Amino acid sequence: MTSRWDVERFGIGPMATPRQADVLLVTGYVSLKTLKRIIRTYEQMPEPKWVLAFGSCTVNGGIYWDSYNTITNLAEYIPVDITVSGCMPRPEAVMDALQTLMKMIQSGEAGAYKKYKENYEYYKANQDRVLRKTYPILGEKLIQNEEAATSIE
Amino acid sequence: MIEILRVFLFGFFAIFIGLFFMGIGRKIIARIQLRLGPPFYQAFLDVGKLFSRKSITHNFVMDLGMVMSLAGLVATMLFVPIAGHTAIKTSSNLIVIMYLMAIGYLGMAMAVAASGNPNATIGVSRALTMMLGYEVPFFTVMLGLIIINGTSSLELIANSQAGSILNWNMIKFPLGFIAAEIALQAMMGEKPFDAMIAPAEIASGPMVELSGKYLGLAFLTHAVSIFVETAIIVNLFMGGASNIFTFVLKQFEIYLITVIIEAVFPRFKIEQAVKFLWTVPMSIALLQLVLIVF
Amino acid sequence: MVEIFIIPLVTAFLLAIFIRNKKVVWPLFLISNLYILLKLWTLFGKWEIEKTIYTNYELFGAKLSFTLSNNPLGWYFAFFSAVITLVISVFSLGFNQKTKENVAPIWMLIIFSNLGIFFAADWITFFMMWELMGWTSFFAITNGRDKALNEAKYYLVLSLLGASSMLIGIILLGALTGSFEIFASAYGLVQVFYSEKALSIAAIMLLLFAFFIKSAIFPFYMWPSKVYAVGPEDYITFMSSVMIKYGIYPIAMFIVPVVGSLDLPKILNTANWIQYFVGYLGAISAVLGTILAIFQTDMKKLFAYSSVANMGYILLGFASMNIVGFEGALFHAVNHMVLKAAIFLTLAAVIFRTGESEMHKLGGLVYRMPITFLTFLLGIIAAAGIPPLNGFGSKWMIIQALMSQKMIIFAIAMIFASTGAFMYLFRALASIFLGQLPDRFKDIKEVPLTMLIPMIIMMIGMLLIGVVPGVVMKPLTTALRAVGYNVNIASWTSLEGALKNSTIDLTLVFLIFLGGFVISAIMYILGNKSETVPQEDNYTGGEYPEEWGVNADRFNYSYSFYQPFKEMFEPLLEKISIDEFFASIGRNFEYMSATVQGLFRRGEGAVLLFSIGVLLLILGGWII
Amino acid sequence: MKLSKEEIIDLLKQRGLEVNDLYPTQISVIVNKENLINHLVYLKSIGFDHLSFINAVDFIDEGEFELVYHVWSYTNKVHVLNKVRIDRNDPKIPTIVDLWEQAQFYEQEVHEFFGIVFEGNKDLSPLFLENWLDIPPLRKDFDTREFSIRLFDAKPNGGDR
Amino acid sequence: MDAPSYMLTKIAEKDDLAVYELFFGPNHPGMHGNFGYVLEMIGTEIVKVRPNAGQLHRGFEKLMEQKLWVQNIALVPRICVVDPDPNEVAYCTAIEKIMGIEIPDRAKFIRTITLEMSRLTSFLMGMGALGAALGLYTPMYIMTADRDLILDLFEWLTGGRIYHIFNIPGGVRNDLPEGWVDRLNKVLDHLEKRLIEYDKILFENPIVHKRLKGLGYVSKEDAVRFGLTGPNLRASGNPYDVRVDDPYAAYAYLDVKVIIQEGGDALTRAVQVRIEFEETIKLIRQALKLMPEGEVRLNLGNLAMLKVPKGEAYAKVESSKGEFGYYVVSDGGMKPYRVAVRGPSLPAGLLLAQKHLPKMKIDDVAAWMGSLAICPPDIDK
Repeated sequence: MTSRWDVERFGIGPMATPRQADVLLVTGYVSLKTLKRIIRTYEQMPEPKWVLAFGSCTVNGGIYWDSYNTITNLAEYIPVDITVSGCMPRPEAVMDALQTLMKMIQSGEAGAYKKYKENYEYYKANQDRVLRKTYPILGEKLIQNEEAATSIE
Repeated sequence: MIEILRVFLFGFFAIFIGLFFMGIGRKIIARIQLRLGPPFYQAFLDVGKLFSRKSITHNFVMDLGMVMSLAGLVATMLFVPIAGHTAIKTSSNLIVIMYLMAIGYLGMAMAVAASGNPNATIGVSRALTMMLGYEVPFFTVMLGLIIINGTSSLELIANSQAGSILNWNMIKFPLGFIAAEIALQAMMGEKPFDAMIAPAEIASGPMVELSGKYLGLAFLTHAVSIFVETAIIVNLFMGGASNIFTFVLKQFEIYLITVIIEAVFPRFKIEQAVKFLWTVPMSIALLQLVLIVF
Repeated sequence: MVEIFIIPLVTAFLLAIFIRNKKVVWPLFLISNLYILLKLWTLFGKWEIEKTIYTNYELFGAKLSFTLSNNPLGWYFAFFSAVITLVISVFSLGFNQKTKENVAPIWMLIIFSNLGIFFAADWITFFMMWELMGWTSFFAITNGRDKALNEAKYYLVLSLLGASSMLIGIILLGALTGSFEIFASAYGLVQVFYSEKALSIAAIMLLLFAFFIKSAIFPFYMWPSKVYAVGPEDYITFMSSVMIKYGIYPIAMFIVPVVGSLDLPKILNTANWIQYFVGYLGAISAVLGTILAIFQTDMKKLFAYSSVANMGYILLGFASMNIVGFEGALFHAVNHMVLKAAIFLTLAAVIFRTGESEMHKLGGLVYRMPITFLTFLLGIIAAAGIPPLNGFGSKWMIIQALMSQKMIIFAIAMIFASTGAFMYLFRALASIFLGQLPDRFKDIKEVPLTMLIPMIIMMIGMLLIGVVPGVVMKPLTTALRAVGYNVNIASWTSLEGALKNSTIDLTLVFLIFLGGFVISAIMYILGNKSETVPQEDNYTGGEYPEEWGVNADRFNYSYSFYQPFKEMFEPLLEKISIDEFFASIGRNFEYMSATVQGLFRRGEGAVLLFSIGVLLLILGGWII
Repeated sequence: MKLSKEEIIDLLKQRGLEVNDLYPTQISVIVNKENLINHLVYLKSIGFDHLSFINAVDFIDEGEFELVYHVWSYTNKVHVLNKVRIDRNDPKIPTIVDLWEQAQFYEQEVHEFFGIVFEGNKDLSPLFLENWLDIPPLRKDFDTREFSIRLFDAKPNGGDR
Repeated sequence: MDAPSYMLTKIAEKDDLAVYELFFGPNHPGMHGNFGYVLEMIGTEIVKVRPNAGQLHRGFEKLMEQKLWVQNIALVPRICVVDPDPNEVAYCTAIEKIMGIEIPDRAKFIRTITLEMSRLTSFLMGMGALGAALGLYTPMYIMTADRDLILDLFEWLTGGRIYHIFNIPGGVRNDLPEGWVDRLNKVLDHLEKRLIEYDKILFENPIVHKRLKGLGYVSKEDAVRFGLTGPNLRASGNPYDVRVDDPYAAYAYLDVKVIIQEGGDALTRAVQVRIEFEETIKLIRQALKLMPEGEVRLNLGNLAMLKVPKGEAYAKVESSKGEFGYYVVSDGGMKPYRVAVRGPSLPAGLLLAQKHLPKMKIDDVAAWMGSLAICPPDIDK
């Protein structure tokens, strides 16, 4: 996005709000708190819309794969059209991805947003599983400690 | 029948020129910022894309307001003489033009306020405050020209400057021109007077809820407003033009100044902007007015 | 001629008898009103009609008589105000359907005194009708709310002040000119002006004082906001649209011809000092009314100050002493009647349904009351003076006149005020009708038909006058010609300005706007289709508002709408402390009113008033 | 009045505290829970006016939490690690918000990640995590790898295994 | 009648409906990074603020306990993207302190140079972001263009543009490549020339002065009391700098000029960054001149098998935003027992936000954040 690479020469520019945007760039790791907000942002975007996941962390968790607060695969929660590898990806890679996405849109390949509508239940279930937990994940093993923790609260 | 055709011709011409200016303006800003910038036809692509997308509305007021905003500006445009021609024979009264332009802004304000987003409403409240800020000095400049020409017809004022460049009001009343130029900057909503948009503060303000064709209509409204406002200045101060090409060229000169100022200034806070407009351009304009009247 | 005065009184009496029977009240009310309107319509052009009751009394050498005459300007005001009053009264009957049934007789009385003021041909009748209206409104205001009494007293005291000043003015006038007839006294005043300069000016000033109080011009701009805030909504609609013009009419009738006929020295080759005096008061009213309206949170107060600003425009039109300005001012008087009635009817409708008049507690009503919204929208477009509606033409004429007279300060003040008008008008629109609909108002409905129809009529009226200004301008110019002004009869569609080549065709403007609308609509239709989302679905930076305890009530930006702007004016307002000054005046008035009220309670009021009147009479005679 | 590191060590030893001289500009002091506020007030009075931060260490084998209050003196140029050990099963300690306001957020953080209760702190709401139901994550007995595998279906080495 | 501005808080208590909420972030153009404030507002004035941190929380402190000592070096720079090197240096310094080793002098100088270069990139981003917050995008674009020049140098030196993973326990990974120093000198010359342009467009811009003057004033005492560090502290008139007070790397050999200004408002803080930017260039020049020849790292055997003796250490580094501190506890094993990170933005981002933002206008929030150089990732960790 910087002036040396200047994506605006392809007519790409940042927009202020999801309403005006076509492509959602998820730059890097996604923590649970962020995921929730990404979903709302994504749902507020008008169709057609595309998602560009940026960096390894969105593909498989990357360097944070074992963190308790970052998801490992963004595509489970919202449909991703194209991903860029690397942590951080080089600007050239991002530009290439954007152009590939443009080509995909022109050829009609990029239609992940339709998947979101079709498989809404699947995505919603995945989202709810991580965001609206009703029981502790490691609960059965550490039930005593868990009680202690809640009593502290 | 021919009149209806002329209305359409003028309307779409204004939209075309406005978008063309916008594209070139973006390119120029990018060059100032050491970037390559988008191609000059980018604005057309943007509008095309926006109109082809699905869009989101909150209620019928949003639709009505956005249509009204473009309608108001197109109607204004039809009143402004372009190189001595108007779409329909009217007296091209300056006050009518100023008020018609307000329909556009009111429509836009209504549409975005209907979306129910406080960011948008803050943007509108700022835009209206700004309007009070620039309208007063701009009108003061106009008042001087109206009084000296004894007419409020834009066409007659433009015609009165015919002949050599020395007849231009720009040369005759340089102070007024400077004041009008500053007010124009605010009228176009360019920096330093873009507090109503202010992405870093209120997430692009009025545009916050506009999507798809609504944003497209806002784009077009902006394009036409660029056309109308530069055309008013050209008519008032640069003697109009004998043919359409010189006219557009003169408009572009005005727009160029605006764009360059836009690139190198941050934005005022709204109260600072209004204070500035009521002190600097206003006193220049008043000085000019006093020089003209007495 | 006389029947239009007798019929309201008879109807009022009959209505008071049959007040419980709705089947009688409605037809009777409508029939007698329609008859009055019809009669008024037929009176157009018959300017010679006159009815006089002669008395043998003489006061300061002037014969006392009571005359009603069909004078052209009076007809102009009477006809339009009668139409508006009828519409408002129909609305009022619907508005009061459940609570009070006894409004119909009061409305008939109001109609009676309304016509009386405009058809009075001598000062004594005028004064009587004026007082009748003053007292009627006092009672009507107190009918409203419990706390209305205080504000009503404030109004009453100002009214009395104005009335006594007018009384002295009239007596002075009678003594100077030897006649109480309006035209005769005007003619007489011009004759004696140079010999009795001080007294003539005093008479003019005393009368102006009374008229300014009634029309809420600058030093007396406080009462509308106070009274409207507490008064019953239907009645304040009448006050703000019709009653506030009672000060305008005599200025047009009397002051303007007199000042116009005088040959006073001009300042800077533009205007004489009376023009400047009136103009400055008008300009200050316009600017101050605008600025204060911008800061109001109560919608009724907001539009009260808007009325003050509009009265300022009218005064500016008079001050220009230009025929275009004069026409513009009178045109604006009717325009303002129509648009203010429309606006206040919608406010009444909103209050009828929600019970709120604080704007920040409302919002999103467009979802529930679309027709009310539409009326309000047209009303504010008209009030802002934007072309296809009716407020534009008259404002345009006034500005033209000011520019042609080179009254630069007034022109700038006018532009300031009318641009500022966008600010407060839009604020009202956004805060009341747009934005988020609070949960409290989720299940309100549109108002009933009896209230909708008046609003729709008002909408049509605004659009009609806006597109075909001849509807008002034709009678007006005819009337002005009949009075003796040198004007051309206006055409149906276009208005003439004061400057070179400045005739505008409002129908054409409307058509051009329509053309723009078509182009714009084509673009809209060309676009892909859109999808309606609920109001809660809004950009919040990605947050879920409900998780932060934010509901629709807490997502509306409407309190302190123009805070940055206000902060600019805060030091100024503090420095000159104009608010404080007027608050202190207000307190003094309150004190006075308490005293007056005390007197009334003990039954001595009438005696006191009478004795004051006698004293003044004697003093007046003694001075002369 | 500038105090050297040795002088500070002496002063603290006089107050009966165990002081370790770690590095050229660092010393650590072992304080007990009851004494903590007094001690910090004293430190603040001799010029230790910058609270760098507060963190906790979970010594699970010893059944204790160690809280470390990092204090730096701009005048003395000495960094003091004030270490307090508290019982792991009853983790409570008085708050120091009255001394340093920013401690509010450090305490909130430590509470969230370790479950240590700061008595007297009015707001111990979660700062970083949302809807957290498990044991506080920075405790040693919380297995983040297991958690991630179970909740996010994470695969070690990107699933190449 | 709308109330005067000084009465707003009272109104907020009395009239609930006068208040509305505005979500400033996380998805907001004025917010740098994933962070948010929920603002309770009346009119355009803020009456209450609820910070919404934690959207960048990745559990670094937990993750580091799971990884080898040297693996963590790949992790730490990710705590703050714009200024990564201080993290590496602080972490390595802490390890070296516990191990009780002294790295070679040349390594110290190279570390210093990378630190200062990283500071330059961060300052460039910070100044650009401040300009962008005020709506002035031109310097932002010019500055990012200039930042790319430094990133190129980093890439040449370390192989990575953003994350360098260059400092390791015992020194740095490799020596400076041939010709690198000349190129660096050229870039520094270029930056010095550019400074004049920055001044003209940003720091001498009258509107910038108007916007920033008096905004977010922090007094000399408050700056210390609230735990501000770095340029923010010095802009309030406190002559404290970790590089001087507690020298690490090669700063003990260098003449670091501590710049202080008495002002404490946003404008002073912006100018502070500008002056320190110039000083940083001078400091790099100084370091280049004084840099000795020699080894660049100690031989610690196979670093993957590195065992750090039992102990603890706190190492702090003056980053561009203030004091970055790493508290490392080792139990003598292959992995750290506990690593705690002190990010410099927390006092400003959370505490000062609650102090300053009320009574501030919505207009100023982004500029205020820009002037304090709040970097959300190091709050969240």
